[in-house]
Amino acid sequence: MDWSLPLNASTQGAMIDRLFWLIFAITMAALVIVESGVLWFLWRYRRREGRRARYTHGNNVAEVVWTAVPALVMIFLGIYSGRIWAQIRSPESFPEDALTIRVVAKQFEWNITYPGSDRVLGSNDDFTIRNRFEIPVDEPVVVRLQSEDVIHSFFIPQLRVKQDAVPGMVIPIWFQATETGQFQIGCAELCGLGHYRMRARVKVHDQPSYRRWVTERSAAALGVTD
Amino acid sequence: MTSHAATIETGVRRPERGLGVYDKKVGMWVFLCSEVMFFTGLIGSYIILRFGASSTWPMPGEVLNVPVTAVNTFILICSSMTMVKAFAAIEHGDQRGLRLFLLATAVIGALFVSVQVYEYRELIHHGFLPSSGLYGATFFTMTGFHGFHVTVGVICMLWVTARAFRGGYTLEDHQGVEVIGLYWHFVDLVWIILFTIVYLI
Amino acid sequence: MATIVAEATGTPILEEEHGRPFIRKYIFSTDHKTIGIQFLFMSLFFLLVGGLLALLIRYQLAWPGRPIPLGQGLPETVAPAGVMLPEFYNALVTMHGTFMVFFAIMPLLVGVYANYLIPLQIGARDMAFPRLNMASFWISVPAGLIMLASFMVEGGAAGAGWTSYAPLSARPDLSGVSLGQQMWIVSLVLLGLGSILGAVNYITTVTNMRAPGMTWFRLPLSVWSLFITAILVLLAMPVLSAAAIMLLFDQTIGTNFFLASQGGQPLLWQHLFWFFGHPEVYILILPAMGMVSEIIANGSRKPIFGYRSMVFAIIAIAFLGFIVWGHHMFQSGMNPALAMSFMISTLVIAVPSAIKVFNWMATMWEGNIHLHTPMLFAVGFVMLFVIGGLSGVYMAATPVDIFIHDTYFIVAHIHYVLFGGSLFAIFGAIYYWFPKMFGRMINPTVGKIHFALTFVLFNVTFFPMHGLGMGGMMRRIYDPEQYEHIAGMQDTNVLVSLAAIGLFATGLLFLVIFLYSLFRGKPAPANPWNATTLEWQTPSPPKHGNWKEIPVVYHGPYEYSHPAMDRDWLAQNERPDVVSPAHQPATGSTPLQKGGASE
Amino acid sequence: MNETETPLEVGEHRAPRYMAIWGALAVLTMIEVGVAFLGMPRSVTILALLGLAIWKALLVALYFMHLRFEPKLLRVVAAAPLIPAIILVVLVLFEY
Ligand code: HEA
Ligand code: HEA
Ligand code: CUA
Ligand SMILES: [Cu+2]
Repeated sequence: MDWSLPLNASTQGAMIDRLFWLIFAITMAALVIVESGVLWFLWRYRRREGRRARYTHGNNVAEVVWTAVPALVMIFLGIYSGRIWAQIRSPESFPEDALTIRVVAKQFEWNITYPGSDRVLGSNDDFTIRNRFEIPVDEPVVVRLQSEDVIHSFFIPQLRVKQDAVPGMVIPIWFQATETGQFQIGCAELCGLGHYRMRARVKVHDQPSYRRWVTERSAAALGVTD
Repeated sequence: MTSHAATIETGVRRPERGLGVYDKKVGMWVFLCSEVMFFTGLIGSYIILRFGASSTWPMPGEVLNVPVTAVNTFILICSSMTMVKAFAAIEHGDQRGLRLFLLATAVIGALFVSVQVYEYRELIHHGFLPSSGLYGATFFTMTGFHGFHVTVGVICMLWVTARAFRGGYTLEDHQGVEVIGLYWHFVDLVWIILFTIVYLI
Repeated sequence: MATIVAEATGTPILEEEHGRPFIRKYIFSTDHKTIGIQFLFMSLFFLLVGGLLALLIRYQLAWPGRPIPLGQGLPETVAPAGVMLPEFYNALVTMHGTFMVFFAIMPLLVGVYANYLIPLQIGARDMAFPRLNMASFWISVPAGLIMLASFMVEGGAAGAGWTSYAPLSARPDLSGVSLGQQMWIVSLVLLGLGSILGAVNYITTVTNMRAPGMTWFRLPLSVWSLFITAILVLLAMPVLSAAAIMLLFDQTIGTNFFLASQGGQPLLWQHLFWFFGHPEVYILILPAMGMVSEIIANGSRKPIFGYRSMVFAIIAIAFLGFIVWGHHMFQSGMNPALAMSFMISTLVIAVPSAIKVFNWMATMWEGNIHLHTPMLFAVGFVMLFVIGGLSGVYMAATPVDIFIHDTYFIVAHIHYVLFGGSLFAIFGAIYYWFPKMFGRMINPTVGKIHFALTFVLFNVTFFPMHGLGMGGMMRRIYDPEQYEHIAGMQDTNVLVSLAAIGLFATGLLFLVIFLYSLFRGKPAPANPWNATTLEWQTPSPPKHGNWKEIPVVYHGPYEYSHPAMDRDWLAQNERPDVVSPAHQPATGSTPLQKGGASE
Repeated sequence: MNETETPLEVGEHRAPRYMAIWGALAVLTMIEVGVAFLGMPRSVTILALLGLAIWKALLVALYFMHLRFEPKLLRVVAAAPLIPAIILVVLVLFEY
């Protein structure tokens, strides 16, 4: 049983993991201070006959200190994670000319529409595949998330991507894979009795093989259309 | 901590008081605070949903019958006035006035509800239902719950009136009258807001 | 004297309890103590129910698709041949969360202890509105029964999570649950009404009925926290009721508040629910914190460290609780800029929480720590709440939340704050006030055994969930083995489930201890813990009307080890200059003498 | 805050002239209806209407519910829920 973050295969994942371990360090420090302090006091000041507790109602200096320190830590954390959040989610952060893919969730499947070789959605070389999400490595990808029925959540652990798909909304997210490989999409929002098995394959290609895959697919799509 | 000292020296037996008003009044105001949040839930949703769909929203008067409701608003305001008159009466120990005005309040309140029922029947007759889009949904939910509050108010009002006729309230002790008055005026106040944002804006 | 007393309380001395028929005395009683005890039995029953549901959840997660032992009894529609269906699993999770939050922990804190402690600790004879108080209990009972009954109906109980996100909760055609979900709504609206009536009562009582000398800053911290909690209930609950009613209309009369069709907004439900939901979780922790402060001061034989900053911390947490709800919606499609502001406010909450934690530690520092059972649970609370609170910081950081949202990391957080926090405090409170409530002691040795088992098994059950979450295991999934990245951790799931079974058994042990002490426990003195607050200065259990004569208060609540005394406690209604420092009976003398003394 | 010596009944205020308030409310209502259909620019209309509504609400709260004659603290209590109420609506409106 290894309890750690799964392998990371995206640019934002690197940032997220760094923040995660930073918070880990901070909270572990706080945790050790508190727990060891409590245990030490329990032992050191355990009841003894004739011992009398010190009669005090507080100490302003001490209280100011342990108010200020966490406050500063929190401000720092807020600013730091705010920056990262902006780099991942703020509208400005979205790269130009990224490969845009439409993902439509519905009970209990993911329908994924690719822009085809012309890289524009809505043109007639688009093609749609059920439960297969294939992207190129080292290239920003924008996913436009939609849902047909209830709320689902688009979750790829190794890419550190998670975003709810809400009926009536089109929610864009972007990310960039840094490693090729086979992963899974999981649905992370309770969406009914099939929620637990609403998964899809994820394949991160290297650039050439992705181009090959897309061209033959769009060709097929065109072949069908005319 | 001054009273600390005070109590130690003289040992006076005076209960500590937070608000300087009697329990029932505190209780009613506190309850009204939570009523405010309940209507915030409904009215807030209305504001938010309407913001989201402002383009498709009907203009005032297109669907709803404003004149009738304007009159109804006036009716409710009158009931508030009679209510406050009832309170003023008992504050001077005037039993007759108290009973008369309480009764009037109950009756006028009932009148308001019946006009609203009439309005609903008309609207539904013209095919305007809770299921007719956000407009219908929000309209019926908000006005419906206000109407429900008035109905409850009328029932309590009748109860208080009955008690008044049995001489249950005196110059010295008429907390019940004041407290139900607070509820009644609050419901009136909510309607003032609803009338403006639902019918006129 | 009598006149003074009447003036001092606002309520005349009530007729003696014996005079009254059984039904008015035990069933439809208006005595705050009886009502508090009624709430205790009700909520412990629902705690048991919630625990049973948790066992079923754990069984399925450890051994997916294996027939449940004795499961053959279950109807075909939920578990054919004893193997539970996914829809049943969803109902289990939903009901587990709902029962635990709304019918176990919330009534345990706000129902039991607000009712029992407030009048006793502020020196009043009863609540301001005793009949209203009775009503709030008798509204909560049917609410709970409706929720239970929803298991029996066509389509089963609600299965959209305790958060009941629309549209799933609003669309029977998509969830397969119609009546069950509607009963969930009705039940919660009822419960909400009950809690609001209760809150009105508590707030009025605390503001208007404090005994002479019981100034705001002499209130015990438990009363402070229950008072602030009542305000949270008062302002948050109605919003849930409003939202739930709209949800009900969406389901039944074809409105579309939360349905994407015709411009409705699914996210609106989440905003309204969490605007209630986050204050709700503080409703579940603040009273716990208050009672823990009480017990720690008593166990350390020291005045609570930084009383005033403890009070202001409670107020700060309560206020901030209203502006952080968005932290549950970071991945919901909410405006990212808005998410940023919610992140800041959420992080800020760590500060008042820190103040409380460190003040508890400082209270123990240089104390003369007496580890009685309540103290054990109180210390356990501090140690475990910190873990839960710190895990909250990970989620508050929006980027990290992208990964851990809706994973078992959250589930771990939930249980560290709600079980390790609230429930530990509640166990502590039960042990602490049991002698007062029932006039009998709980055997300290069995109490310590109960604590040890609970503490160890709790951590074995819930700590590994942090690991499952970091591994990416999602919440509310019926079969973890469906996913490659989770399947590898199945052994952890088995470990957790085994510990959970032990934890439940420990719960049953507590049930036994509880029932045994109820009937066979040693008779309790008036003040078994040598405590300072008013409730201990009257016989155990207090008579109807609480006091022979309303006490007069001269000190803050935690005057332990006061230099002027040679016993190490000074009751709030004693004056060092009048009680002879010579050894008082540790049982504390009757309020009559005290009152007399202070004339 | 708790040392208030005020007796339980705070009735010593001279009763306000209720009929006058009532008249004002009636007139304001008429004005509202007028404003609504005057066909002024939308934004102006809305602001005017909100202003009038708040005015009426205040009249009811201050005189009919005689908040004006209550202890300050009670007035604070009465106004308190407006804070969370506004927070809720305003923050959610940021979604747009
Ligand atoms: C008693 C209940 C309780 C309490 C007290 C808390 C307290 C906190 N919670 Fe928790 N929370 C829940 C109950 C509770 N929570 C529940 C039930 C859910 C799940 C709902 C659902 O989806 O089903 C949830 C979910 C939840 C989420 C959403 C996660 C997600 O769904 O993605 C977040 C995100 O910010 C969060 C944050 C916090 C924070 C920051 C605190 C803070 O108040 C904690 C503050 C305390 C400390 C920080 C520790 C003490 C401080 C120190 C020792 C000082 C030193 C520390 C530092 C310098 C860091 N909680
Ligand atoms: C206070 C709240 C509380 C408590 C105590 C518990 C207790 C437990 N909970 Fe849970 N849990 C929640 C609140 C709580 N839970 C919430 C809010 C959720 C989210 C729901 C959702 O996702 O919608 C959740 C979800 C949740 C999940 C996630 C399910 C999923 O997402 O798929 C799991 C899984 O393991 C779990 C397990 C457990 C276990 C094993 C216990 C064990 O600790 C149970 C042990 C048994 C007891 C504590 C009972 C003992 C007491 C008695 C026997 C009473 C004695 C009687 C008398 C004295 C008369 N809980
Ligand atoms: Cu789709 Cu869960
Ligand atoms: Cu929260």
